[in-house]
Amino acid sequence: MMSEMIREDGRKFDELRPIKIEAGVLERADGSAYLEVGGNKILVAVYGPRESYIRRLLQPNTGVIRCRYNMAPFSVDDRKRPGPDRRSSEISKITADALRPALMLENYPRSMIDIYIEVIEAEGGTRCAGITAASVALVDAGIPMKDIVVGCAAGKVNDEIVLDLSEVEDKEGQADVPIAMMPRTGEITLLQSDGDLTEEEFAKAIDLAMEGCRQVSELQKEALMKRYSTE
Amino acid sequence: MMSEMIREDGRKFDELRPIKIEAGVLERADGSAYLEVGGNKILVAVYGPRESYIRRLLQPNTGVIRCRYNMAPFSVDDRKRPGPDRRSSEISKITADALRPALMLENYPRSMIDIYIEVIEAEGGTRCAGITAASVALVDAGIPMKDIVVGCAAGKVNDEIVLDLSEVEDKEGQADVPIAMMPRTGEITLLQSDGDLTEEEFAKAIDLAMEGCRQVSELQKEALMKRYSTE
Amino acid sequence: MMSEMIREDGRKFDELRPIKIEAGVLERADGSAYLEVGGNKILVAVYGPRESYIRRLLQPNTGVIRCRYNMAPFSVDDRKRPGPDRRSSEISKITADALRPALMLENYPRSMIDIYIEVIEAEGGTRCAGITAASVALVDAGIPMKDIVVGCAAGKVNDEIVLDLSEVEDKEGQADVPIAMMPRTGEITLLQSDGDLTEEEFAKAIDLAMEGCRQVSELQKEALMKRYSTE
Amino acid sequence: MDIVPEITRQSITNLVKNDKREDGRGLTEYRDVSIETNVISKAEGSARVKLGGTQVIVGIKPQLGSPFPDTPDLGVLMTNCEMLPMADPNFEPGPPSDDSIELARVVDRGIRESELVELDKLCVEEGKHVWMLFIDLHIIDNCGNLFDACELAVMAALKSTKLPVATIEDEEVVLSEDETFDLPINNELALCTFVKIGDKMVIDPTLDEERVASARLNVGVTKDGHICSMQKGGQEPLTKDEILYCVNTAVTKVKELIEYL
Amino acid sequence: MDIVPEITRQSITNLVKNDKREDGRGLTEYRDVSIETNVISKAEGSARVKLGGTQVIVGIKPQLGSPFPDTPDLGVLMTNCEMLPMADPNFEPGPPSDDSIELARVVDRGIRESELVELDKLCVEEGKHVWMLFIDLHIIDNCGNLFDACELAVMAALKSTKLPVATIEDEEVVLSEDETFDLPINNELALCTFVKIGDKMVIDPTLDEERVASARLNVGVTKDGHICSMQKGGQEPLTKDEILYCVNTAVTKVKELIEYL
Amino acid sequence: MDIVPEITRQSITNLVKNDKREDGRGLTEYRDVSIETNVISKAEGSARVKLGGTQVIVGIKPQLGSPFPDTPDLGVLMTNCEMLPMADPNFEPGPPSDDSIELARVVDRGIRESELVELDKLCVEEGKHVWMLFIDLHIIDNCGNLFDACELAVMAALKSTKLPVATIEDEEVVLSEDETFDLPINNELALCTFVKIGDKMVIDPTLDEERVASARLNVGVTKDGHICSMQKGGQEPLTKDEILYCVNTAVTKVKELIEYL
Repeated sequence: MMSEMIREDGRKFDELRPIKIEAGVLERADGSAYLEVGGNKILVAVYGPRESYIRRLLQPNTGVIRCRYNMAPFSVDDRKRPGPDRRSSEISKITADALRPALMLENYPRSMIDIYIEVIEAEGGTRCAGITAASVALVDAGIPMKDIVVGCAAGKVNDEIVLDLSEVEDKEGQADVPIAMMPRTGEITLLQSDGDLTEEEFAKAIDLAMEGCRQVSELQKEALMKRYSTE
Repeated sequence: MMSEMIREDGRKFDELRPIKIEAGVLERADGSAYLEVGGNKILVAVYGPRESYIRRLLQPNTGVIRCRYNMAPFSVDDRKRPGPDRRSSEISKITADALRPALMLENYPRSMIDIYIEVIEAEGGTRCAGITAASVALVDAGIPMKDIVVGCAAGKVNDEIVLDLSEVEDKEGQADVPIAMMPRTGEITLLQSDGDLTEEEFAKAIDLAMEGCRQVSELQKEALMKRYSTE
Repeated sequence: MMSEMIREDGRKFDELRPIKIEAGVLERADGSAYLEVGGNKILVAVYGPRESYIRRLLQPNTGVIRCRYNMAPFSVDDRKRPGPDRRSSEISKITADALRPALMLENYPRSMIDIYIEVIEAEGGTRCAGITAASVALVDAGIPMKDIVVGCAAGKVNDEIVLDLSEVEDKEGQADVPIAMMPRTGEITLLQSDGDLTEEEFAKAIDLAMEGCRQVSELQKEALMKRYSTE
Repeated sequence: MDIVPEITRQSITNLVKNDKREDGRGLTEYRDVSIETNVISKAEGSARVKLGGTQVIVGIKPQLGSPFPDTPDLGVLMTNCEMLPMADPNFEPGPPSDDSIELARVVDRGIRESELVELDKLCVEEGKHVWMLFIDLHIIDNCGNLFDACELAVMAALKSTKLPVATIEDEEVVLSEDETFDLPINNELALCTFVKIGDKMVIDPTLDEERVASARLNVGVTKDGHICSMQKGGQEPLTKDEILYCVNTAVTKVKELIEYL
Repeated sequence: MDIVPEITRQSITNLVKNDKREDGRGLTEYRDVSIETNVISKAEGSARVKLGGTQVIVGIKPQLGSPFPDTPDLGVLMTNCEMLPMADPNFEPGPPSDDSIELARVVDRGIRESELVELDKLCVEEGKHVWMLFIDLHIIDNCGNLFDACELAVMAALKSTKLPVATIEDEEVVLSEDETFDLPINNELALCTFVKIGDKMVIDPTLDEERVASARLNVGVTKDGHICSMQKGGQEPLTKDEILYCVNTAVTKVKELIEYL
Repeated sequence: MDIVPEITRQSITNLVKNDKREDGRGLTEYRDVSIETNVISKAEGSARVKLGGTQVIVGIKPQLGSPFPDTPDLGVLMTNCEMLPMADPNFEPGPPSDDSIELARVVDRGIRESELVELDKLCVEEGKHVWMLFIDLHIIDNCGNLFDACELAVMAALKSTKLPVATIEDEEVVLSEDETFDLPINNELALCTFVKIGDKMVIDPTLDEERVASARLNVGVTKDGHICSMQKGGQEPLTKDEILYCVNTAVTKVKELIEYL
């Protein structure tokens, strides 16, 4: 029975790793959040809406968001050279795409919202974790949104579709399907799929990842409630 | 007798490698051309005259041309790292110098003509081939010119002055003299000389290269005729 | 007795290496100077006050100085790669800080003074030598100053505090304290200290370095007198 | 950045609403595809693909190198993409743009995740010498849907690739001067790209269709109908049903594309 | 660049004139310090330091490498500092700014010149294999006085660092999978930073104090009260007496700071 | 970019028309040349050249390195040119400009194509160790005609270069501490540069002459009167006769220049 399968770390097929989310962890940033999931440690800061020093990026009729996903040199087993590489450039791009639909950027012409995602420690699934944390930081910055975007992945390990792959499962598994969604409408704002899946397996993975998103979404709300209740 | 000398590839001392020129080979570019000579394959696109996104390059009283000579990573035996190197920067510069005299840039103040020369495969003599192809692409773009600049090289191999060195001849030969000229006036717009030549040999090389230019010039015109007859 | 201690190159504890300073050695620059001290050879050029091509550096209410300290690839035993590195960036920054207090920049709003320090040959103490030469070049450029900034270092070698460390002493010594000062007021515009010093030793080093500055200051004035007498 | 004239936007959107397109195609119909291989004599593998007006050239060059420490017995693939300024007036020379990086990585992941290149057969001496294949994408004319054109070109070039036989003699690698072997490939793959215009998903978009689209979905499918890579792009979200529709359609269309190889 | 409102400038300057500060501290009083070590499981050494609102994280990663030719039996330290755009709206992404280079170099010189890391014990095989320690400073929140926060963080991280035991077998380095050793440290150090506001020297400046200050002085002092590094910064000069006052004060304050380690 | 005042342009052009020049020289007359060698003690070869107000310094540093695979028994020359911002208000710091690249490459080709450095004598062990000579050009004052000044400086510096004797012991390169040998040079060369002003070709142009010129021609000639390198620059064409005139003149003038070496 799939639901009784024990995973390498003892989780059930549809079980998330332990998650901790905290809003408002930095002084200077307009909004910030800290997230731990499994061995991942992610810090996000949001600045804006503000004028940008890079004027050519601004647009007359709408606001612009810019996202920078960055891994600390010490966040992985073999030290990573500082600065952007191709992987982080791609993740920055699709993270901005994933968050943009929830923002009402047309209300902020000629301005920029900057989202800085720092992976302090990485253990599989940092792009989804970064999106989840970034949404919390955006709320913390007081930026109105249609919905709080949330990210989660499903994948295929030992021919089973399971939720929220750990680093080991990602490396040894057969497929990884990270998504982000707006929980109110169920619309999907990020979708990737790597590895071997039949059409049926893919459909199952999407359903499971969406279910995971809904669970993480509750934790986002709790973190924000806690933030506002302590203020 | 020099004229009977057989070269490594069977050509006579004053014989060009087989050449194929085609105008109008790309959809997006304002003008384009494709040229094969020996094992060389060269593609040229022209954009302009247009406003440039780099405003500081524009000049109030005249148009500006910019040339980018680039070799594909797979165009040579040992893969070339993508992006400009010192050799390609120099060729870009002297290619722009070679083409500029034929253009009536003073008619296009505050605008830019961009010439992109891509060496898809290289086999000796790419700078001259690039200039020849670029002129055809400029005509294809409908840019009025005083003359159609054409390039060709002469060189010294086994102590003989010969036309249009192949890659092997360039490597094993004693000198290479690439030139470009405006065939109507015979004025020379590009000239380099590498290797050992006496004054007399140099004079002979210039004469032979100019003769080569005149032959290639006819092929340029044929390609353009064909282009206009099929339109 | 410390004052009788013989140093590796035969100098007394408070003795400078031989110094030669010459003002006005370049044609194009607005001001220039050449300085040799020990085996160091330093060339400085000053341009300005002038408008800058980098407009964002200019300030509406004051002039700006910019300093570029650079070592020639052939100035050291193992060839140095051309271009700025972290060390030269830091020295450029603190050299600008060291010279700025003497300049009346508020008189030059929207303009820039550029100071180019080229180390042609290096043998210990180039940052102080660069500051000393730069001041002479600034005077040569006709830029009014409150004082002529001068640099000199003291250090600790074999447990003694000595003046103006040579390359060997710097490498084998225990501490190096380079300073720059405005001789009229004795105010200190540059101060670094590397290596092991007690509070007392540090006080002694500062006093010695200041005394060295006063001696070098006289040589600066001589060089400028010579320059003006020959004009 | 391109601004699409409002009139173009309306015209394309209205057409698509009625299941029609600018160039007369149906919503799930591809433009003409042409594939030519061995177009570069100096490359060990090469192909030129035309997809409508879009043109790309791929060249593959091998180099002997060291394996990655965690895969000592596997060859290495490196995919690089140059969006040449020749191809589009909006492409700029210089380091690869974010779009170019995404394109290269999506194309690369298709090849990599489908595991169709038998990397273990590119090992010359375990832990020491393996073949590294440099896959260089040269975009020369951009008339829309670079993704599918590039993946086809890479696939065709890989199939045409011949490597020199390498042996170890006296601890050194010796390359045969005349003997070669075909790059071992055990599967085939194509990428099938959709954009969302109004409420419809449209396959193989033209440049103008890309510009007015609100979202994009790349679906990589292998010959045996398995999904090996996907990527959503664009400013707006997609519904689950839209995604499942695309996946289902892609499984069919990829079979057609693979026939061109 | 930041322009400080004139009213802030005046208010801070007047307070300092009367030996007072915005946040109620005395002129030689530090903000709250908190140090946490082993905050990154994947780093061999790590620390997070809060100094008032300022926050920095340091991670230390070792790599085996070749020694410098002139010190064949010594390990190597490399200090790198990222002033993350997250930390301050004026920090920009991209290559390190001059401020960031100066910060990294001053922090590095403190460690290096005090010789507290026993580099000879980081030699695995003379002339061939030594440990290189990459010390990466990650500035995540800038509320002033990054210098002292960073030096404390590096010091704490070094003290927490454990390296795998390395031995030579058959001319190759073998790393033990479970056995580690503490990075050998024979001293402790802290940096004590002053800025000049009006005629007074003020310790541990806030961001606003830094902005209105005319000069800066960093003083690095070891546990045994020796001065191991100094750096003057800022637009205006300092007198000898001001410098000697700072040195003298630093010798006392550093003892307090080191207690946090 | 420099805009030359119209009055300067007219004045220079009129002078040249009448075979005269600003500084009283004839059209084929050089400015004063002075060459000093061994000006940098830490460089194995060096020279400072003044050509009128133009000043350049060249330093040559050797390094042991691997030969190129296709020339396993030849040493390697690397020429690099820094147009220092010190030398000219229009020179900017940063990566080499196109002008700087062209200058370095033309100077380098002269040396390389004349084959005057006996590269085979720079081989220490075939296929493994050869001398690489880094030739660094430092432009410190630009008063026109950098080409000829740089080529003279490189030529003089090469002639002054002494390398340590290198031998192979136990498969390792050992450098003698006191024994050196002269860099083996078997020829001499100079570059002779012309610009076209109006209808005349003018030798050794000043900066203002360069600015008003319509075309440039560099002619590299060896001691024995052979042409080893040429490069045309500038916005306008040259006729064949102009080129042949320059070549002929250069053959004579280079003999004069080589006497300064």
